[in-house]
Amino acid sequence: MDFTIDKPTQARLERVHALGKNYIRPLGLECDRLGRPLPPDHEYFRMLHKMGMGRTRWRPKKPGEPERKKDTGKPGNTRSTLLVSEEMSYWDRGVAVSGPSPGLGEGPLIAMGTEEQKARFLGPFIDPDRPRWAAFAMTEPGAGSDVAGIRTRCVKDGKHWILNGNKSFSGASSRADWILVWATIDPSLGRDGHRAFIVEKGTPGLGNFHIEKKTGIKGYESTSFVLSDCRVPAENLVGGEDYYTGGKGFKGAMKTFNSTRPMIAAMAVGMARAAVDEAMRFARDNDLLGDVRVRDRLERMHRKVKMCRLLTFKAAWLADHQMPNIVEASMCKALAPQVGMEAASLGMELLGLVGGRGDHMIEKLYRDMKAMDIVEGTGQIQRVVMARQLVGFPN
Amino acid sequence: MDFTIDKPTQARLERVHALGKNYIRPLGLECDRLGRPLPPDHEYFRMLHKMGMGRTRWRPKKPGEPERKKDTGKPGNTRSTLLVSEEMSYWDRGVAVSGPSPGLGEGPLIAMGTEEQKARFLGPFIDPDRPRWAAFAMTEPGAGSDVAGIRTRCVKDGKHWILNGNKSFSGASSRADWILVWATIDPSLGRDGHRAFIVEKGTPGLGNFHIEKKTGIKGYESTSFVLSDCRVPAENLVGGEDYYTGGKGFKGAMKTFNSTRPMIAAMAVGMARAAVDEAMRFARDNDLLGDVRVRDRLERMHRKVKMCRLLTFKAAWLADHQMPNIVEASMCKALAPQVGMEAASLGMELLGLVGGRGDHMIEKLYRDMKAMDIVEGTGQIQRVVMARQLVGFPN
Amino acid sequence: MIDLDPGEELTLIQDTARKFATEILNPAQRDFEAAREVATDHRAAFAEIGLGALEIPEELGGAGLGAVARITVLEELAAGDAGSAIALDPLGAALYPISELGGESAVEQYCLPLLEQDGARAVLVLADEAHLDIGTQTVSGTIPWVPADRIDLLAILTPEGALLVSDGITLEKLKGSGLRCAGASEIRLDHAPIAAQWQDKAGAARALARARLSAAALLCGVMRTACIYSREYAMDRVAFGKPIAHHQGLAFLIVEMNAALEGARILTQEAASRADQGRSFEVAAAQAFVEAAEQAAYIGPNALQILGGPGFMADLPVEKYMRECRALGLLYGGIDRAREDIGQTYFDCDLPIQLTEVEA
Amino acid sequence: MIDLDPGEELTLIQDTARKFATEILNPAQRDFEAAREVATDHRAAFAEIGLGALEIPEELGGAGLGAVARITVLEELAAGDAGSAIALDPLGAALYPISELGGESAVEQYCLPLLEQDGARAVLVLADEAHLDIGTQTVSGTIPWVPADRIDLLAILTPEGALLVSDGITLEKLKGSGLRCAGASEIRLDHAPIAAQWQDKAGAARALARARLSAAALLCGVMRTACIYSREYAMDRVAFGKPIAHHQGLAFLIVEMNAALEGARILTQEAASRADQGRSFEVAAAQAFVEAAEQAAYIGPNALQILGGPGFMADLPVEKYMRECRALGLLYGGIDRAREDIGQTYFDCDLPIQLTEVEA
Repeated sequence: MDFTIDKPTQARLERVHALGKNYIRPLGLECDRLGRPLPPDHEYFRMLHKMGMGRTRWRPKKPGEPERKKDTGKPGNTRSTLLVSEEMSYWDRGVAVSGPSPGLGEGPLIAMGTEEQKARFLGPFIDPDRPRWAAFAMTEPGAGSDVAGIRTRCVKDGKHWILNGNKSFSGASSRADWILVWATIDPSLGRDGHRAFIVEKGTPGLGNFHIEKKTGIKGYESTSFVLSDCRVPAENLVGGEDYYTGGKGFKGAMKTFNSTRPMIAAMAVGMARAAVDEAMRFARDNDLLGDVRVRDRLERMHRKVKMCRLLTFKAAWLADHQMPNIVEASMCKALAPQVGMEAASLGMELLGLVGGRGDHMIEKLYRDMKAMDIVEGTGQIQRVVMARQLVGFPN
Repeated sequence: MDFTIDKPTQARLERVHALGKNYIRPLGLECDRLGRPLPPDHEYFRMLHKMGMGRTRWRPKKPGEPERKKDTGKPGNTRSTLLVSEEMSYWDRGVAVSGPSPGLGEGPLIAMGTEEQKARFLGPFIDPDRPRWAAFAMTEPGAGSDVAGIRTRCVKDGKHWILNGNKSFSGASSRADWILVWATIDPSLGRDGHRAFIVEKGTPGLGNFHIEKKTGIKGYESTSFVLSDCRVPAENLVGGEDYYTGGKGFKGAMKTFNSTRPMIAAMAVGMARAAVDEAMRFARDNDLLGDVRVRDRLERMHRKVKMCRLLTFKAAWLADHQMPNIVEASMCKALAPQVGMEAASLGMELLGLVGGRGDHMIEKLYRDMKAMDIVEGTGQIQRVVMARQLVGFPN
Repeated sequence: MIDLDPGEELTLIQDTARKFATEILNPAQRDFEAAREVATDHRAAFAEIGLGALEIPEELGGAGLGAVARITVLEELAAGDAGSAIALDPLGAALYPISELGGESAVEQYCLPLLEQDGARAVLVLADEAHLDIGTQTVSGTIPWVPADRIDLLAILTPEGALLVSDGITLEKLKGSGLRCAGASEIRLDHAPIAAQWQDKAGAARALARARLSAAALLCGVMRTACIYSREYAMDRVAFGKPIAHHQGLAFLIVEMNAALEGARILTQEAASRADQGRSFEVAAAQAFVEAAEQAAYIGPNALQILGGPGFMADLPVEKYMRECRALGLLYGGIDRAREDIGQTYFDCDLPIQLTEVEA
Repeated sequence: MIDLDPGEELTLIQDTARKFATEILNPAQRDFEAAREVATDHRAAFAEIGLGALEIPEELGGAGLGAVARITVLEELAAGDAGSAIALDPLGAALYPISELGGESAVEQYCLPLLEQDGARAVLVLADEAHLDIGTQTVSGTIPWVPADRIDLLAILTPEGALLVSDGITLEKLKGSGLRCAGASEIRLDHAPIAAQWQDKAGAARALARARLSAAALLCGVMRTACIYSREYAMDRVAFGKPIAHHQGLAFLIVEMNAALEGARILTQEAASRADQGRSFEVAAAQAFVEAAEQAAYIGPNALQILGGPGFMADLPVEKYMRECRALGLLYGGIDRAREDIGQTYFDCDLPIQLTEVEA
């Protein structure tokens, strides 16, 4: 009932700390220097695989077993997950999220998919034979957070659906076994027109993968791709046709977003903590702590980052106790990236000319951090979500 | 063509400086202590009257003279006026605007009124026999900056109009010879329904004057009053009935607002300058300048106030050169009160416990300043105005 | 660490405080402000519900509760009226140097008598925010402002310890920028005899931290009530065809104000939890105070701004909230002293820096 | 004082600079950034339009213009590409210690030769932002970063004067956080001989003020282009049924960014005007620099934020603007040194403090 963490989580955090220090941070700096993510066959991913990472949380239903609650949160679970994410991102957020995993498609597939679909697509992630990735593709060039506005079309053609459109900012999709792709039967229908498909690697018409050049988070593959008359079997429509009466499809997507907001906040907190620590280290190493302006910068960074961390814990605590946390989830997602950006910016000031070199961790964080205020709903979207709750702001 | 000021303005500023130091500041502090404006028969007003203040800028048209341009701006004129306002408000903004004057009603009356109306109502202000005031009443309880939403009704009844409604935040109206009152023939018509009337002192049905208790600017009378079946002669409809075809009436009001924005900004700059000076004086008198935090607070106040002053000059310079200044006028009006509020707040921090006493000029400025972000269009309204220009924000 | 579930006992206390604040204090705040005190019958009602002596040990007849209970009650009372929250508390932050440096016997000696007297007030000031000449036997000097019209006991905190004064205190009444219900005076000491004195740097730091926590909690209360009042106003008031809260610019401002409050609150809660768990809480309390004081300087004026003209009028309470948001942040050395105390710990803190102690 | 009408001559210069920046520099900024230089033919084109040697006296073959002309041109060029604005200027801020402390003869001796060499670069650094050991004959030490890949002349400003070094300079190439078109290197000096040295505190302060003005002007250019780019994007891009710029929350952000830019610009213009009129301009220039650096740290990240995902991509220029908004503010001692210089004048300034000299 309080924020004290249990021993298993503590032990996990210590393992992540060691992993972060020895692998994640150095690899993150390397990716930043080379301007590209680690290749899928990198030994780091093989190591993670050997460590048992990248598995799905889905388990097949045993015969006769009753329908399980779709909610996977047990008390303590969310915050423990957040702490691990925070610690991973402390070392490098790009590399932290680059590991083999069923990715962001796992949530909607568990929430919406048929048992058969889960078995086919998540089954291989129960005890994967090798580092495996799956991916999620919602965003389109020029669509961003307005997920209702996607324009990728899907048209039924006998036992197939034909998909046409462009997707962007899709993580790991060039290396994914399958991509959960959102499309619409008719853009004018808005959310009601949305359909989710599993598009498998090698499907004809799926191509033009382009790993995007970003200003930061270079350790993570963001990819754009094209669906060009891409024929997807009807059985790959997630949940089956019946699922989509009444706009449930879109809600599935939104549910994913809601649960990931505190996660993004936790990552931003981890990155911001890194900025505080590196700034503190720099100030000490260069005997700057005698300067009031330097101390006050550190004080502000320290205080604000701690505040965001506590707000993120609170959102998680509420979720873990099945209490409403819409405002709190959006609040930490809105604040942590902004505070993180300020921390990196103040850190740059503290570095002075060293900040201009382009080889300091804080300079990298200054570039990395901005992503956190954009992904999973921009800061503006979070404010709209809070405004709906606080003042009944109209949809 | 530059910001250099001419010798007559410089001389005027010096006179205002002396007036401010000897009268405006001490009277302002007295009003604040007593919680009420100076009474209309106060010797200060008689002195101003003797000095020739409180006169109208209107002059009767000579026979055969062609129609004059309604624009009264000559190059250099606006900025000179602003500088005087700034200097007056430096000493006390409430007392500064409390002097006898045709007030805010003068502008719309000159812009919209018939020659006969101007002669009747502004004539007495050409060379007034005693301190005289006139007033302006647009705002209503619960209406604020949404001037299109006024609800005071006017109904034609033979040779009269019957006015019913409540007005608030109307300056000097309890002591005014007449009040320029805005009413509507039909609230559903919005701006097109608006009519302006000259309501003379003593008109039956004009009453319930209540001098409002404010948190600051106590040297200035803000008054609410009631119009209860108030019969106003038809000839007091400003501009006559023909004037109001095509929504001109509202434009008259808006024109007043547009030209007064830099004026309010200049007043806020004057007040903010006072906060900087008093903070600097306090820091010196108490040997606080050795403290970096104190110096940096002063530095920020100093820099931001100077910036607002320059932006206000720029808006005036553009007006004086007949160049568009909508964005600039709203920008200085939006920024100066906010910067002034921050300056007063930082000043309070600098005072420490002395700020809690309730008897320091900076504490008074902290309360006075907030008004400036509200009057003549709130900071939010100014941002909407700028957004219309900058991004075509819809009306 | 911080426990977001207050538990049954504290929930009951919180409800009691909230009810009293909402039903008694808030409606009467303007009267109290004008009278410079809480009306006698309301003082009696407060005494009856038993929210005084919250942190006095049970052995001494108090509730024996800790910092979390204290900030919870202070926030609730201040949400009703911050001046009342101060006025109703005879000991105020003066308890802390006595309890931290003098221990239980000093609490018994100096605090208990004040709890018996209706309207008695003890006040805490920092030596370095005033001009004090502290001798071995007496202390002289002036303290520019305290929110009190009566002082039975003055606790003076120095960086090295604390001292108590109860005689030789002259008060000069002031108007006060806020918190007038608790009074507003300048303190003058002319060779006032020192009644007790302790040297204990660590104890003084803890006492200051507890004082900062109490100020942070009061600030949270005022911020909360300013946020709620202005938000509800914005949802009611229609301009340009819809509630002003539905213009996105203002909606975002309201959202930011709400987040600012929540941030300050959770830092205050965490610091109090640390104190109750026997962990170091000096830095945490200073952080909570700085955040609360800064956010209050943001929330106060913006709450008034949301109301526009009506907010500027003394008929509505928002201008009072604005003044009190500012005044409370000036207490106990203000944010500069707090930032300085935090910054001084950076010379030898561990890295990675511990933001919160989450360890079991 | 400040003249908002630039006059005919300067308008012509401004138009020329704007045309060059818009047509040549801006479209090629990514190529320049990758190549770490402005392409040779563009350098030649720039030389032809005669915007170099703006502040070199006419007797020495320059344009003989002042600070206003300089900031006007720098802002225009930086609105195209800030790195190019630096790269195309062989003298940069190194001119100022030479002109202010050494006078015309020093300009002739040290600056004119550089104007003759294609690609030559002089660089200014502050002694106290580096680790330098300045002896009587030589100087040693390291300067962590300068936006240059070649240094023909290094000017080092101390609080007391300035010195020049042209030999014994080793450069270690860096990636650079921004301004890469101008290069990015660490400077190492190993007993580098001092070519010239001046002691003149007032001159050093003026030189630093001019350097700050040039950085402020570059910042204004980058801020302007970031504001315009993101604003136009927001007017084009539709989400939730309308251009994102028509959601009031974002519209207000765009308005604030625009106001932030205008504030920094007018402070820069005023400081430059003061310099040209022979008035004291050291405080004004420091203010302009602090304001520009702070507002750039606000505008850069927010410009990217307005674009969202696409803004994070290297295909569009906004992420570059964000980096350069930050990097430029680190030059010449950054904001701390500027604030310190301003604050030191408060000990004996007049009251009422003169914000702007409006007197005839």
